[in-house]
Amino acid sequence: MLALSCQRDQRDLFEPLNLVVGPGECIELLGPNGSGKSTLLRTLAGLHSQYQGEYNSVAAVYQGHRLGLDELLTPLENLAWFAGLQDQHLDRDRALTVLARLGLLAEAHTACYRLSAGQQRRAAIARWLLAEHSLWLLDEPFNALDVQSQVLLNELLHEHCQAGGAVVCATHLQLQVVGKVTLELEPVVEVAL
Amino acid sequence: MLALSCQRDQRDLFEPLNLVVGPGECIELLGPNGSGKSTLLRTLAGLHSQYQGEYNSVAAVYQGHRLGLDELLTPLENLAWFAGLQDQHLDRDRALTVLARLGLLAEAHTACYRLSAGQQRRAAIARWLLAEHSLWLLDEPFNALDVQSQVLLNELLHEHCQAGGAVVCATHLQLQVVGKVTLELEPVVEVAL
Amino acid sequence: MNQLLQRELTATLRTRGSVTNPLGFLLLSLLLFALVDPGAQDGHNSYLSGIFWVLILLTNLLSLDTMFRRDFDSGALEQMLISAHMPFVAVLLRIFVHWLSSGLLMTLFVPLFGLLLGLQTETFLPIMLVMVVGTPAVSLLGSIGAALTVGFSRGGTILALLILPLFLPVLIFGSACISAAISGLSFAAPLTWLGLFSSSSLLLAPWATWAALKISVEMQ
Amino acid sequence: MNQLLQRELTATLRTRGSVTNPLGFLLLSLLLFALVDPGAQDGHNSYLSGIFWVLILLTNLLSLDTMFRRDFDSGALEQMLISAHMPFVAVLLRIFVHWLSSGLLMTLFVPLFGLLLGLQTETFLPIMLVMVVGTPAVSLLGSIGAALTVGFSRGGTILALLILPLFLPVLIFGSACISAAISGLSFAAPLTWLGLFSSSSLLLAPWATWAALKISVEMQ
Amino acid sequence: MYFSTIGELIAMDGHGSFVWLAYGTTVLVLLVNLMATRLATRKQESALRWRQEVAALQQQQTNNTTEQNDS
Amino acid sequence: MSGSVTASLKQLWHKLGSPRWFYQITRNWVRGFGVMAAVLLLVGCIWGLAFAPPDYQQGNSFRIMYVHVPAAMVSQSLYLGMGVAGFIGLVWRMKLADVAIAATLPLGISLTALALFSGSVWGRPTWGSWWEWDGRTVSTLVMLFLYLGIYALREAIAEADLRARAAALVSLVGTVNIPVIKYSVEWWNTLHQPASFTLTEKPAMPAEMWLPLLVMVLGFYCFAGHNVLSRMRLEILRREANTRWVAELFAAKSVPASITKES
Ligand code: HEM
Ligand SMILES: Nc1ncnc2c1ncn2[C@@H]1O[C@H](COP(=O)(O)OP(=O)(O)OP(=O)(O)O)[C@@H](O)[C@H]1O
Ligand SMILES: Nc1ncnc2c1ncn2[C@@H]1O[C@H](COP(=O)(O)OP(=O)(O)OP(=O)(O)O)[C@@H](O)[C@H]1O
Ligand SMILES: [Mg+2]
Ligand SMILES: [Mg+2]
Repeated sequence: MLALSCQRDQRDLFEPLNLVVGPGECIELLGPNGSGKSTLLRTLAGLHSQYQGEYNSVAAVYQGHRLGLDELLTPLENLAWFAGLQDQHLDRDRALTVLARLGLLAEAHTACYRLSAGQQRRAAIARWLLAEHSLWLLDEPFNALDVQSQVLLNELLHEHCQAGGAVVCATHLQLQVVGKVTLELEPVVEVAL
Repeated sequence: MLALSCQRDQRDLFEPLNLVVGPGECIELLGPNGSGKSTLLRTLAGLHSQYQGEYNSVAAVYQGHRLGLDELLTPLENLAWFAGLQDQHLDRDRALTVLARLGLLAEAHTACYRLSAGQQRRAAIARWLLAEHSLWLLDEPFNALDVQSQVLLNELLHEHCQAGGAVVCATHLQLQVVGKVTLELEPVVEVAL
Repeated sequence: MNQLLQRELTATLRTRGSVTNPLGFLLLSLLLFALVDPGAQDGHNSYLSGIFWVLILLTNLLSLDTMFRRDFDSGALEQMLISAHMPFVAVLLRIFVHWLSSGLLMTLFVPLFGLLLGLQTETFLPIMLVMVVGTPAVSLLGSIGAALTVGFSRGGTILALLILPLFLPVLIFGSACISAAISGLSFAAPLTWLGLFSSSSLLLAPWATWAALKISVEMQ
Repeated sequence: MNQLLQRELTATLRTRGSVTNPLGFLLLSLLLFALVDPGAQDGHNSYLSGIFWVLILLTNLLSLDTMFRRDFDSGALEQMLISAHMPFVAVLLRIFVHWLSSGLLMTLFVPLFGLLLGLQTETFLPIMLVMVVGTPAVSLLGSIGAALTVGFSRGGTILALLILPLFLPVLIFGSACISAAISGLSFAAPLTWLGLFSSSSLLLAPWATWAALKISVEMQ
Repeated sequence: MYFSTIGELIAMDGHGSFVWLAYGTTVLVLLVNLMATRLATRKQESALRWRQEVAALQQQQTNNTTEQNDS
Repeated sequence: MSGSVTASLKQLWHKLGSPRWFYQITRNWVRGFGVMAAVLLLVGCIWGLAFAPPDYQQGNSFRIMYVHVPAAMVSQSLYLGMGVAGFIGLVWRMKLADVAIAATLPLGISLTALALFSGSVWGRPTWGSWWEWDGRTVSTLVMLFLYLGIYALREAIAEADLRARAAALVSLVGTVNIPVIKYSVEWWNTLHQPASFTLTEKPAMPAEMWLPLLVMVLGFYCFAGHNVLSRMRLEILRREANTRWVAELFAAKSVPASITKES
């Protein structure tokens, strides 16, 4: 990623970044509201094309503010769909193991719109774990999670990095991940002409 | 509120509660995901009618997971609408003061869909401050707020209680409000027959 | 109340499609109908004017779907239900603005469509009168259906269709009026009925809509 | 691919309205048209059968709006754009399922509607043939419009109208076929054109839809 | 010329109003397009030129001040 | 050999993508088209209005043809051109393609409207009504909507890149409508005249009638070339206002004397 800076309405959001995300790295993306964290993540995921500079896009897990679950389907069905999108077959047993670890076993067959906010978030987390991408782009993944799940999520991030994966995570909490790198977005100071 | 317990699909969510919320009280509603916090708040706001027991409903501010802002309108226009709903006139100067305190002055005239997640949340907070209801029912109001705004929100809650208001706030963080009362929802243990 | 009206108007104008879509749809579907009728060139225009009123109703019906959708999705509907000081007024304003941007707008465009359809110029005014009297009923009754269906995006039903039958009186009296106007007869009687129907729905529909909205919001 | 198809089917079936609504709409609007044409009993049937094909197109068009809406709102569309292994297939499946629940379904109900309209029984099969060949083009081309408009809920435009013009060929060849079928003539030529049109849109439309989805997702 | 008098040319056997209306509109449409483009181009060009002049002026002023500072 | 050809083609392609190169190369084209349009239109109008013989059926109202047909033909060609630009824009992401679309829209809209208007004015004396529902009239109307739709679309999207992509896509997809307009007369066999010029057959009209038409058609094409190119150049100046080459092009020759004196 070279001197990347994202734009909204032809306006630079933050000072150009130089960033290399290597295996095992966990980058904590901080910055006040509106500093462009979400926009940066969307750009890295290939969902935003107004930017300057360069970056290498790789297949990645992206989790935005919106969860990406079809609310009419159950968590299990949603997972099957995501697997299908990537032309993979969902290993049902593995999916159930993952859901169990996230405490969603009882809800595996409940349509997502009937789940509470935190339960839906956890269903989305299951997707990352099953996707087998090494890069995770996460936008405030701790929202709506209860204390126990927050601990679990920190563990999961840690494990993912241990296993050679990489994480870029926008958050307002402090990640409890050993070896994390903190990156603060600096808003562009507009110079009046 | 007498022996109140909410239901979803004819299933009790938590052990019956007895609760009196007096002026100046700030109640922190804890409980794991899916324990029924949101459902309880919706019930108190009059948006959910599957419950057992009794409660006195009063006019209150309710802030659910969804913000209730029309995304096509600017924060200021949204505030004017809420005032109009309650047949009040929006005092523009006061509204701007409130927005300024929340750090949204620059965005007061930007349509809400162009605001970041945290900025939208803050626009919603402005609504509580202008509504002049003494009871606030808040569902995870800290989501998406940056660190600075979290501090500000704690202050605002404290001030509201000082001024004789009452707050019931579901959250997974710890409220930093002096004199708060913590209430843990206890899930009903289902007895297999 | 002024603020409420202003919000409705602003939001409607900002979704530009909400104003142009109905008109465009009406025009284009008229085009389609005009195209598929290749032979009969003499009866052509009377055929089209018969279709006209139905298409107006259908177009109106289609624009109903968006009436509460955005507010439902954003949670603004919850806020409205909780805090509206005068539910009746709040709902009525929404319906009124819908009518402005559908029924009234189409009425204003009658002369243009009339020219396209080759109707006689003298019939424009009667048709516009009928539309001004009849279309409020469509917006009013339709709002009930819109309110009931807005929560049904998941597990939806055919509730929108339940509303269509309610339009039958509007349809019948309206087309009676219009065909009388075209043949130059008096249409006072059906117009009175139409007016009665519209005004009674004005009194009743907002309440029903309010109740329907409550059901929808609880459903999620 | 199997999993994708299954998901589309499950979701479609769970929004029950998506299957019943088009049928109900078609039926009711046919009724409306039949009602407003009280006089001419002889020309009646040819009038209705002319309207039939237009209404089928309109109904199809209306159901298009929901094609990507829920996925857009939930963020599932973003996920699809990021991770789809075979974009063409992913989009095509969605279109296919839309066709199943609109075009094909209506085709199956042709005998019923035909009886209601009083068409001769011998024409049912030709009409069904025409619909099977023609309606895929509607779903295919329509998906482009649906994809472009899904991001426009705010600041909307008249994009749905942009798509209607594209249906002109379908409309023309289709109604040519149907009217030939009703008068007992051969309709091989327009049917071939219709087939050509459908199959070329089969090759091209999914790509355009994919591009349109990308634009829509970036727009927010 | 096909017509013998100007009067006939204008009347065109009674179809004059239609013909002249069509031609008039055509001329109008073409002219409007022409002029709209012309005017907008002029405006843009003078705006660009003005920008350059302002820039040059600013440049000169800073030069002046630095000269003054130097001396 | 072929390698060098493709190489130079590639170079040309690359150049084509450069607004600067385009701006410079088209300077003279604009003038050329302008002069030709002026001459052809003037000659054609006078010839068509005053010298061509009247139609044996329609009388003098047929003279409307000399504006109606060119307007209709050019408006279709412009649409086709937008479709091609859309294709180029989508596939090669060429910025100039969007410039072309933006520049074509206003003229395309006005000429389509002109074709419709002159058609209705012609219809009044010949068909006896201002408007008839026939294949060609309706498909022309639909083309007007397509044009307007793309225009509205461009107005509605704020972000330049997305606006370009959306407009390109719709332009491309919309070209489906062109054959419909073209062949509508044959498919429907209705009131409207079938094509008078085809590549394969000799026109049915006498030469005194179709020669002025040819002149007018060419004149309209030249006008379109002039107008679209000037609008493209204008659009380039707008978009590239902050670049160095534009700055140099409009460099202040000298700071106005009055101001220099004051400072
Ligand atoms: C609103 C009404 C009308 C519209 C929208 C319309 C549209 C068109 C269009 C699009 C063309 C272009 C054909 C091409 O590019 O090959 C055309 C050509 C032509 N139109 Fe019309 N027209 C209308 C009315 C009329 C009327 C009333 C007449 C005369 C009776 C007429 C006579 C012609 C003729 C002679 C041509 C040349 C055909 C050719 O050379 O291709 N049009 N018209
Ligand atoms: N759709 C949009 N159109 C225009 N501007 C936008 C849009 N979305 C966001 N912005 C602006 O871009 C800036 C960055 O927004 P972004 O969502 O990336 O912030 P963020 O760092 O994720 O903030 P938060 O912590 O609140 O989620 C904000 O100033 C916002 O106003
Ligand atoms: N629409 C619904 N229909 C049926 N059951 C529901 C519905 N919404 C929620 N539930 C169930 O009700 C229970 C309580 O949900 P609620 O949203 O109140 O939990 P919560 O305490 O707010 O959780 P969170 O911390 O995740 O927001 C959950 O078990 C959930 O599965
Ligand atoms: Mg964000
Ligand atoms: Mg909750």
